[in-house]
Amino acid sequence: MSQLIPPPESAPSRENSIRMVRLLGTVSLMCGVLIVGTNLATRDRIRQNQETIMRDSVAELLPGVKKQVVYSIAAKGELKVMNGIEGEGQRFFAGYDAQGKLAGVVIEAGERGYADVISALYSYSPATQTIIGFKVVDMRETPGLGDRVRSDEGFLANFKQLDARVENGKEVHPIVTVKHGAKKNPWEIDAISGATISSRAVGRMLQKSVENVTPVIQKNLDRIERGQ
Amino acid sequence: MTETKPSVINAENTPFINGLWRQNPVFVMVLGMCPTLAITNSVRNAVSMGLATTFVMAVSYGMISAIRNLIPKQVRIATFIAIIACAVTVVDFLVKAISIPIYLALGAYIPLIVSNCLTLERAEAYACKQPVVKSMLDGLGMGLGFAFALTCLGIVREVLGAGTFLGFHLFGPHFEPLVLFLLPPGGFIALAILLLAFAYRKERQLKKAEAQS
Amino acid sequence: MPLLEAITGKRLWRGVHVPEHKEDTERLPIRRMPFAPLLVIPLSQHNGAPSIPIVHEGQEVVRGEPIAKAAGFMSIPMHAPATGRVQRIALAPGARGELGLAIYLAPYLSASQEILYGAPRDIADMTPAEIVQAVQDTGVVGLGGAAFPTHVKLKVPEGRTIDTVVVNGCECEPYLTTDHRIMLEQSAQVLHGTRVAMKALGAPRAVIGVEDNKMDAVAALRQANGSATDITVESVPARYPQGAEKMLVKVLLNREVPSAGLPSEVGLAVFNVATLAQIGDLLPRRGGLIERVITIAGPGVKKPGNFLVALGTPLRWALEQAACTDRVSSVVLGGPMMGAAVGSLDVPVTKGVSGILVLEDDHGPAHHNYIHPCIKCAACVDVCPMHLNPSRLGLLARKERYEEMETDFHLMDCFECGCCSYVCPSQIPLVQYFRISKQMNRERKARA
Amino acid sequence: MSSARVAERVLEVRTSPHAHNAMSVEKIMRNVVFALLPISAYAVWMFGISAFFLLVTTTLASLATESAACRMSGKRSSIGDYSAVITGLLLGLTLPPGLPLWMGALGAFIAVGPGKMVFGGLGFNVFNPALVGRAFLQAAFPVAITAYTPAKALGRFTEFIPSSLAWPFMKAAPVTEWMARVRVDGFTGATPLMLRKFDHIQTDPWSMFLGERAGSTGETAALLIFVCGLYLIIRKFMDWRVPAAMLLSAIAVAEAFHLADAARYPGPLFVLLSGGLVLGAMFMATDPVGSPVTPRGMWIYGILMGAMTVLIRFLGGLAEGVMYAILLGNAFSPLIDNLTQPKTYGERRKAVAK
Repeated sequence: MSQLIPPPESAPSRENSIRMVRLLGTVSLMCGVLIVGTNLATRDRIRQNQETIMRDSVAELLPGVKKQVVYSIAAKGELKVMNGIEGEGQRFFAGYDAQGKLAGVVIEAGERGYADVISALYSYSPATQTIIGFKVVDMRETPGLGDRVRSDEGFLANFKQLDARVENGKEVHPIVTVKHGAKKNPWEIDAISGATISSRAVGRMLQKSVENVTPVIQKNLDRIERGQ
Repeated sequence: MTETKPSVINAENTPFINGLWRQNPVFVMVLGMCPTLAITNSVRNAVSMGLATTFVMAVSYGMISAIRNLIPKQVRIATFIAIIACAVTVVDFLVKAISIPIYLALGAYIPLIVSNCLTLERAEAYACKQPVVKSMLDGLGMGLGFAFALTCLGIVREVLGAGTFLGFHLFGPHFEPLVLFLLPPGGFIALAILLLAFAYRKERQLKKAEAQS
Repeated sequence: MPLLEAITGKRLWRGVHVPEHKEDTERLPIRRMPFAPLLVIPLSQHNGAPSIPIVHEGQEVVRGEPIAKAAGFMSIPMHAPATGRVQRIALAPGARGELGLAIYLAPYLSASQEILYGAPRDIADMTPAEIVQAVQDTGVVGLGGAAFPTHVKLKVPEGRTIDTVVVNGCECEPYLTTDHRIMLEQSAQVLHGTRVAMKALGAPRAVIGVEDNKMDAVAALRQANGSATDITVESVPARYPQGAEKMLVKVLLNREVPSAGLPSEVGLAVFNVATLAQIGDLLPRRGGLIERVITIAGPGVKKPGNFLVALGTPLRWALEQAACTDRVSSVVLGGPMMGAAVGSLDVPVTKGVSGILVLEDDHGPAHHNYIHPCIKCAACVDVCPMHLNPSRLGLLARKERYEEMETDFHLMDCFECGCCSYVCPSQIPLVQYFRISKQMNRERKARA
Repeated sequence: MSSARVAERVLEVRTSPHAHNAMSVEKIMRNVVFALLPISAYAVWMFGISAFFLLVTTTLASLATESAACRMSGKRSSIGDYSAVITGLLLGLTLPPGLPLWMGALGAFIAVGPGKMVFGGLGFNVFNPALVGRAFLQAAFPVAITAYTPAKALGRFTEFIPSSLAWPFMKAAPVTEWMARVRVDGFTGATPLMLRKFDHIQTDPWSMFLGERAGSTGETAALLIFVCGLYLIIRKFMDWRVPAAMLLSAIAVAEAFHLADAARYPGPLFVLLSGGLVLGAMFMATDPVGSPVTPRGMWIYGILMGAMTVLIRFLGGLAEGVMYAILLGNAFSPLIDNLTQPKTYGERRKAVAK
């Protein structure tokens, strides 16, 4: 008569819930500790890695450079010297030779290519107002076709002496990509045949970047020359 | 997998070999296709991805197995994910610390190890039922099997698609690479070729076994 | 309009142009064929319950005398096709190779073969119910090939009215010319039979549809009809399968018989001209159906023609009268599109046989032995008069997905006209697939 | 006498119908080959021995693949049905005349092997095999497949285009120097579509009409292709609805764009004559295997492909869109088929059926 109906097995009891919360809490805590620990252990190494990569690229674009200074342009066109390489805003690297003389500037730029954004570095000589080197950092262009903007020797030859003069915030001759084999002027980029879209993306990238960044550099040239 | 009974028992006893070959996660179980197809366009990427996954699996299965008796049934998936995600984050840091170019190449795919069905499947099917050492061995075996499969695919794709192996040119400067193999569709095609070879081999073994019995 | 129809694919109906081959026999008048030494009269010559014999072995019968009675409403009596002696009542092979009970009758060669008729009567005095009974007593079935008991169709289903009797004079099957000759030679009987049907069904009008390759038949019927307005004779385009009743009513009256339904659902009743000619002839004289007109033709026949043949005549005898070549490969009862090939010449001519087609080695699809896969050329879709998708049905049949064929692709609407098989460039035996599929579905339902 | 003879014979019992019209798969396919021959001949006249050997290579390679696949799967060899010849010829006609021959052979292998035989052979393939082969080549060798050479080059009957004779798996020799040497005035190596898209140069419609322009081996002579297709339609070997729908919809869409912005988008005549639109519409979209079987479905399929062609050409990154438009149409065709099942005779409305 006094038979008790047993509760259904799946009914969540209060005890059970507390157990779950406790377990999940412990697991999360454990994981959290692990993650933080790893982060602390690897943070310096990662930063160092990133910096090395960047500085190696700069050194590649400005051969013979012994000292590098990283600048960033804040929102109002104000120039700031940075300690590490991490920071906000448009970055560029000033490279100095053994005598401490400004050898050139390496500017970061990016533009949408065929598949994704092509990010690149190019070196710029403030003295002659020309682009003197170009290097793709990251991209997802079609292998064998668009990705030749990274390696095609004929294409990279465009950037040995590319006219990038700026007057009153406008380029004198906007940098433009022309059909393969049709380059006539120093401000033109000879496209890779069969990879027109990627080549044009590079042209647009440089044209925009030159208009945005080089006036700031020219304005603050004496400061940069002093490495401040 | 049309395994006969004895070999299943056998497989339970040798978790490491099992994952590496007999129940290879890619060629036999066809799991974890996202990284298999996305990350195998060069041998280097394939090996790195495989090793990262191996590490995640071995570590997280050890942890899961250690607390397997404490995990309530209702929240086991959440627990697995938390542990695996933790291991993945650790790998993310480690890869960055080891080499930035590899990190750039693997890109978004390292965080995706969490949602790789292979990782979760083995946690659910094996690690939450077996002791710690066996679970870690299983994770290691499965992970290496995965890495092996990825490497196979990576070799096929890099050699055909770029004419190189680990960056070395194999066929001289006049080789015309089949760029297709570096692109996503090439991944599918290469995988199909390898799966076909595996299936063909298995069928022949079965026929041989039938003929013997 | 034709352009629009071509674009939308919405012709009235589709079908195919098959070479007609009617020129050999269409001008030959109907001739009587001599009696065979032994007639075999199967007791199941119609759709429905087999007739019950009312004679015993050794009994002497007079031509026209009933020898079997109807087994219920869905059955008919049989009449002796000749004066003679019942030799035995035993199993005999039928056209499909099945065995069925049959009366073996040996005609007396010396007898006068006078037909035994009952007392004449006037149709005008009969009620519809009496007509239905009288038609059942004649033993007439659909002579176009379906062999459906005609009196059943003459009874109006409850709750429906029949406004028009449709008379089918199309005879779209190649080679066959029996209906053509009957319309020419027995125009009066056809019209008389039509009026009987109209009276039985209470229908105020009738339309006779004749294909436009038989304009002489149209003229003969119109002349016989005179100025009467209750019956009209209309020509329809010659195209296979124009003789299918669903296609005929669509073209004549633009009505569609509902799927799995009867023409009575849209106020129609459809009869073959030969059937009505027999009713018109037999009903006033209280006679029974003892003979019918068949065409014997085909490349394997040297003397083709239209013959009035006693029912029960074995094919061997009939073919002997028409003289065959020595390269005969197969013998088909009916026309080339829907007829059934027989495996034995001992099979007798029954009420549903409209012709005997004799094919030679290099005729027919015999030399197409290799079936290509379906290349989805859509030729079958373009010709299917029922607007089905034979291509898809064929693929499903190959995969044995019979149920899906019925539920999703209207398999049961197929009436096996053969257009799809006729046009298929891959030589896929689509109609045969559909027959098997239908049978599988019937068996599955029977099991359930 | 005669009936005795009949009786001696064993009668064949076959199912109805006992008649068949004269159409057969072999006959259809053979006539398609006939229709392709004048186009191939004109291509050889325009592009010389390179085109000839390209066509021969693709045809032989696809026949060899088909035969090998049949032998491997233990089936009766199906090379007798001419479908492999069509695939080979069509593939060759869609490739640039100077494509290395080994690439042509590889493309034919992909077309017939994975493109057709893997699915079960003729009738079971989802996509047009020739276009599968071409799509593979396009993805695998993006540079070689866009390297067009001018028509009517000097000495084209005695000299190969230098790129044709590359060693297997090796790069083709550059053709720039050769082109400068053999080019007849006014002929360029870029197709009219490429000229328009990348250099904004309009090609003279008359030279496109005659096929005197750069392009794939067999796509240049629009008029000739049209006439050959018409032969097949008139002899009823091919359904007229698909090409009609495809060409008309391409014309309509192009006209709409042209009206909206005449400076940017060329008119329908250019769209029709340039690229491989007519070849695709007449010979590839009409491949019955990949197209729907229902009458309404065929119109939808054709319209879809015509519109896609123009959209890819005008708005996409590629100069030519016919290939992808047709492959897309192939992919959609089962769906179109399912959605356009014909309304059967006497079909009851649901309410009546109850």
